[in-house]
Amino acid sequence: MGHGGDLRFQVENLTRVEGEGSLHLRVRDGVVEEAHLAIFEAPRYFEALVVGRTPDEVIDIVARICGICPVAYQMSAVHAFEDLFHVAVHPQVRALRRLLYCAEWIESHALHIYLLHAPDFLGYPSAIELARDQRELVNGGLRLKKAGNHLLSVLGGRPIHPVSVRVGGFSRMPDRAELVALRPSLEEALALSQATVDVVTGLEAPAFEREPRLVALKHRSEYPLNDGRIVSNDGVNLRASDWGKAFHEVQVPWSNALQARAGDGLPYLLGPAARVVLAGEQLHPLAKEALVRTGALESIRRNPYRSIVARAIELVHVCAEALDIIDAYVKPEAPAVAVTPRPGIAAWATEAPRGLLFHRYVVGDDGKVAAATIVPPTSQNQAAIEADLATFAPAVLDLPMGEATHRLEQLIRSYDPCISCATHFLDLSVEDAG
Amino acid sequence: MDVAMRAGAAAATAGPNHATGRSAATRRPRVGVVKFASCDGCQLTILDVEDHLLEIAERFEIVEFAEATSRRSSGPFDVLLVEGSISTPEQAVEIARLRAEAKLLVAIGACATAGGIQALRTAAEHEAFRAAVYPVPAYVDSLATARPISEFVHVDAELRGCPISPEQLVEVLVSLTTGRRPQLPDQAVCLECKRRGIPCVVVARGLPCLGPVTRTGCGAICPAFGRGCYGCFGPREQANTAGYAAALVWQAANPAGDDPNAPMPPPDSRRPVDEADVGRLFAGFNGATAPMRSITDKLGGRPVMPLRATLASPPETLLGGPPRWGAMPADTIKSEDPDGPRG
Amino acid sequence: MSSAQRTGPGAAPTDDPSGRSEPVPIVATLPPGPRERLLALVTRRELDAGATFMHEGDVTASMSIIVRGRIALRLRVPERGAVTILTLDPGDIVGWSAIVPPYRATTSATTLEPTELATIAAEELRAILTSDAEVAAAFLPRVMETIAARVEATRDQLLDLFRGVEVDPW
Amino acid sequence: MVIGPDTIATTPTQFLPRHRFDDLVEALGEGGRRVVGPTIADGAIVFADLAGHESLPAGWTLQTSPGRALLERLPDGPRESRTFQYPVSGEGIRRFTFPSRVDALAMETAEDGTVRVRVAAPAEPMPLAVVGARACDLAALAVHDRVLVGGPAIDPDYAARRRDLLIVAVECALAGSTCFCASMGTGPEVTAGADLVLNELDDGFVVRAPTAAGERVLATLGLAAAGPDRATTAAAQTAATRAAMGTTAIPADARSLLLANLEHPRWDAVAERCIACANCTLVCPTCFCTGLEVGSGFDGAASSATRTWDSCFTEGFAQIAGGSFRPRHRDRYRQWLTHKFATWWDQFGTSGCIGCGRCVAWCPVGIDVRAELNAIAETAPTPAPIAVPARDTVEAADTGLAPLEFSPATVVSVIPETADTTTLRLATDDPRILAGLPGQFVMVGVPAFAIPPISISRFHPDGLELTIRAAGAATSFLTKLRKGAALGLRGPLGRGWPVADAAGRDLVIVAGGIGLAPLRPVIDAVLRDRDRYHDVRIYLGARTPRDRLFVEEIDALAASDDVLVRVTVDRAGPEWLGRVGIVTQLFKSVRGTGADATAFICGPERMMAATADVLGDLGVPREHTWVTLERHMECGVGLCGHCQLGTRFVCKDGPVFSVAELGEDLRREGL
Repeated sequence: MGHGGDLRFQVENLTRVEGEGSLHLRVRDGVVEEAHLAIFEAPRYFEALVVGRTPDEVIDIVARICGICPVAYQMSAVHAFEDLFHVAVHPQVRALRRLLYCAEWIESHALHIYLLHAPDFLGYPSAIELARDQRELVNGGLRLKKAGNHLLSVLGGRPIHPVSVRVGGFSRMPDRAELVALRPSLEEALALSQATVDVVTGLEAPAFEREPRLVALKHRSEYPLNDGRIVSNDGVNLRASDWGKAFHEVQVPWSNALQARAGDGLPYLLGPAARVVLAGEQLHPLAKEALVRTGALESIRRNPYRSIVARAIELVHVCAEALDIIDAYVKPEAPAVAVTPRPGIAAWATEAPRGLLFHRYVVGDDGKVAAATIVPPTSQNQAAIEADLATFAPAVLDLPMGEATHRLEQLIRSYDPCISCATHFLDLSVEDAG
Repeated sequence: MDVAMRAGAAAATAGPNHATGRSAATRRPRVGVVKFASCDGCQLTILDVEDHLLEIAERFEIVEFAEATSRRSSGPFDVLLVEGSISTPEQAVEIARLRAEAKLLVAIGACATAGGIQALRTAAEHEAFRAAVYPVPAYVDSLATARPISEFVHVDAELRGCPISPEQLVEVLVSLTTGRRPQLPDQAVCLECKRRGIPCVVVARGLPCLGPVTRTGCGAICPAFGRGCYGCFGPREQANTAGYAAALVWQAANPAGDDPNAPMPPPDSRRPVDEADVGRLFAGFNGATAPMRSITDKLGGRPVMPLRATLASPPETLLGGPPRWGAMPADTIKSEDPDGPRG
Repeated sequence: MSSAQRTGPGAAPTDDPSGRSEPVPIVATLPPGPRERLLALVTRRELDAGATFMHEGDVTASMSIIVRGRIALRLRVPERGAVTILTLDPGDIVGWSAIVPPYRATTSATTLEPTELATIAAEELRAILTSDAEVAAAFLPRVMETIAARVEATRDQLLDLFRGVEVDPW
Repeated sequence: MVIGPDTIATTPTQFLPRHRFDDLVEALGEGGRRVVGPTIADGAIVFADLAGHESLPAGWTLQTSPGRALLERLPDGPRESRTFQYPVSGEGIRRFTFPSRVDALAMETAEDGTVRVRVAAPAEPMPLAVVGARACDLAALAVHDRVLVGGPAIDPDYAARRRDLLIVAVECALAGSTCFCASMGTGPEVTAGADLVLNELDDGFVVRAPTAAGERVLATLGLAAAGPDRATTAAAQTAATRAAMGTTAIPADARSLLLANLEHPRWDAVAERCIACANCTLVCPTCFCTGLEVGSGFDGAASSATRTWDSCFTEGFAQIAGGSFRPRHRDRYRQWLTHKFATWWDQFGTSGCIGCGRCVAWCPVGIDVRAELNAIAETAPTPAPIAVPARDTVEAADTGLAPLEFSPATVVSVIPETADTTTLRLATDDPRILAGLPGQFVMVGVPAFAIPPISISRFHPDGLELTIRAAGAATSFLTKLRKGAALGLRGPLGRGWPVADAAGRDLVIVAGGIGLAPLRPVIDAVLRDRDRYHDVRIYLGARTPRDRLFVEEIDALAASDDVLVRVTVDRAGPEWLGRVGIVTQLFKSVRGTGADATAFICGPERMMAATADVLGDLGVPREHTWVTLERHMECGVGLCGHCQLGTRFVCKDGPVFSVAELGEDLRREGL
């Protein structure tokens, strides 16, 4: 594959990503002139679909934006509304929401590591082929995933689109016994996740380093899930409701998804790597210990392929924290507190498995949503992915086409892009709809 | 009946062997999984049946499943599981091509079987939606409405649900290998609710619940979690939505029922107070189906188009070269412009 | 045993083996006056099996009452050739179109067995039915009966009651 | 089989102080007996394991009205701390004797290739004590005893759970607006079925022990006599409850009223409100209808069937391959109401409604059976009383129990009949099956499939034949079976053709399509003993010449001198020299069929009805005109409830019925 002239490089259908996207590069004389991550997931217009709905209805609806991280959408929404309505939820409600988020992270991270990403490193087209040779490895991953799904079912009725979250708390909270019964599977999950860290640390990552701008939530005492301030490694420090003060969305002609850029129009990176780097001190002791054991902190920051290590470390964290929350759980008198809706702007950001997820709703005098803005992690990471492609592509262009394609897909997958989330988002200004 | 498979369609897997008549698959059935406009939750359900996943992978040859494997194939398929609604002209063409490749086509999930929540927008509103969503609508191509697969091609079976039930998914796969009919009950959620011994949330709490007009399959999780069913599995057989909506509207006005000295049910923000509240109940993930639609047509409840959803200053659209990493000048962040860069 | 009757597909269905010179069904049961005046118009015909004596679309030359034998009413259907829609037995009327405008046969009629018909020419029949009120009053209701019975039978055939329900392969 | 407490002379009442209630619970729990009672959960009063007095709904009552059952604190006053101060609980005690899900069958293909179908014997039932049952609950239990263990078939699961059940009843101290037990003669007084009876007073309970078992428990408590005052207060309390309800909630002789008004316009009116959610049938303590859920692995070698609560309000309940017999809500509501208040009497010699009012309170749209009955009564003339036909309630004892077990059978040969129909020649050594009668059927079990009822199409000394048309998953699987295949048979079931009825008479046999299969044993029987019958005429209809069954046999028969055979098809090409037209057309060319004839008809219901009409016109008496019906069946022995038609269970009272017996029912719920 020579350098001379005009080279067009196309990956028609990205596989092992959630949703439908394609990659297009134009390279001239070894220089990437175009790097387009095209997302052709069909528009679903969610931001219009929530208009006229009550906050509780919105929680059910936005979950449908993504079947992989529905809890993240429910969490950003419920926190946004409770922030506007000045709702003080019961401490156990807050804890149980973290537990619900932990469950989703376990499920999502295990899915990505074992079924989507690991096959790349080990040279298999899918986990199914991988399972033929390393059944135990894949089985472990599936048991991890199942532990997360099981926890989701106990807390929300089902793993995908759980039904229990409502403004003010939950529609039902489990008896302590129901949660305690989950300990064994979570203890196994913890052990499996610790083993996972060692496995993925050993995976050979292509040499590729850059200095990304990292953005994540940060909380003084907790590893970022539903709460914290938006911070970056170059000085951003905002309330979780103020995403719009530093970032904004743009549209690119080659994609159905709006992209997000920082105020200066430059890309930034979200997700496990950003969180581990920015909020490492808040990791659970067991996760910290694992991180130290890997000695991979620096490479996690600089090499996108190492995000799989960050993901594994977060697995350790959420398994460990889930157990802690269960041990401290006492079922409250009432699962939810009464809520008085008030008009205004409800905004909040939480940490989806793949990065910061920002919701912003205009609530009218009738207590119903008048306008909405939802900025999922993948549309924020899109620019970062393209930037990485532009930087990294020249290094693989000498490889055979198939191999080069594989390397670039692997790079994209390392962001765990959730394309179905990234599509169809509506942009509204306060003044227009307020 | 939802499951109305063409005769012999499952023969590839259900061919009887010499004595028992038991399925003796000469080769593993080729399975494909594809998606259109959807959240991926239903195909994720396939990966969520952890206990069966590897056995499924052994008994079936999964030849197309972009979310799970890099190996791609265009068929032919013995069974093609289709997620998502048809929402773009390209998709309308693609589903016709796939149908020709598939012996059995099974639509999975509310988007594929009923259009999903995105089907609530009507053709009339489409341009407004698109203009509202995208600064430059021209870049985005989408059909006037999102429609179920069955409106474009013949569908052999449907798995309802938002998302589908893992048990029902396995039931369908088992029925393919055994040749039996999958048990996909079309009756009301109430039956499962009562079997589980869950007190009716309508009667005991005065909460709105679509259970009586919604098909079972979820396990009655919503009543079990102290809230009303919101219709994930779509209308049950012969759903009398008109009669039920009328009752809910009456109850909205008479939460305690018709007994003058009956107590009020405990206050709950989820209890409808007017017709519009009742209407929105029917405007869910299966809201585009006739029984649900007939109610929202009367009571309203489908999404209200945000008429002023135009952008004061639309975000610039970027063309040309790829973004590059670079440091963010401190001042751009610290700007406390109250409304943010969008102005 | 009293009635050792033999019949079945292909076999000759004579309820009364003594067949010959049987009274003409229907007509024989009319009141004496009309009966005699109609019988005066009747000519008896013997047909071998396989004789097609009425053709779909042709002007109907006569109306017949089957005395003995069996007749198939057939239609030509594009791509399917001749289809037998009904078979008639003794006592049935063939050619009711002889008295119903436009007096054209709606089906073809073919004998399946050696058959005896009692036939009345179309013009003569129409003439007597218009001129002889007594005959018309006595005879037409009997014709209506058979036509009505035939319509009903056709409906039941339309329902295709014995069709196997769509087998679903689950 | 007889179940239930042995009622003995009542001992004088004693008094259980409130603070000693837990002693009673402890006494009941002796020997590891599980004790359940009412408690508050999910905003309702439900039965759960009873820890003691503290788990009772003390201080709470339940306000019931059509469509509402709302918890409410008891008003301040002497009764404020009572524990049973509410009308019926949301759910009776049915769940404990008749769970919503139980293992019913286990099917597997054994090593030797035979199919084993095991009727799941319930795990040794834990002794159970129920505290807080009301008079209506006990009446309901008595109804279930009749239905589920009164024969001819015995539900083994119910029998086992029922066997060691201790019941502590409570006489209601108040009535809800939905209660009407006094009108049904089932309460509020507890007259039978309880081992202990409590009357709650402000400071404790007046207790009496109608049974020896109850007395034994009571003896361990060493209580003092209640004394006349408390006894009087208790009696007055119950009397007040009765007075509050009145005894005229529903029309007198509701049964006659309903049977006389099956086409009343009120059915259409209620159908507009009824959402067919099935809640009424699922809270009803006497409802007993069940379905089977079959589960198996990917290879289908073994499967299990779970028996679940089912409801006549679902479309699938009355579904056969051809469609549902009750497609409309109207049909379903009419079935439910007429069954409870009318046809139940014909079937079981008792009312199906015991007046607990749960179906009223727990109807999400608040339909009130009392209002519906009264609405019909107000707009219809007072019906002439229709007597309940005498019915031998111990027929089980005489006829022997209906077979529940499946016996193994093997396919010894397969005879393809038509494109979609196959005859299986089966070998079995089950003497009961071999002794089966023409018109009887068997339930056919193979692992992983539903269990269809199949008519026996021929008997052999060492087996039988089944002629099966592929109309669904199970039947099409059966038609694919090969020589050597194994299956399980439950049978022979049902009432067959009354062949004796035709002795000395003319016999007319009319069959359409697959309908010839159940009639073939009749033809066999007749030919074996030809002289017992006068003229025998067989009229057969088929869709096309290719769809005729048993062609050689029938042609041979036609060629013989023994019987008259006429065949007609609905459509044919020119090559067909036989008849074309409908079956009924065949009669008129054959004289002699009339008052002396007995007719056996089998085919699609519309065809049978039309044929019955024509035969009627020819003078064949209705009581000598017999048809056989196809209905949805899950059990075949009268337990699952699916195959009901009016007062009958098609599985055990039929499938063969005379047109006289069926009357209008045939058309009312025909396909």
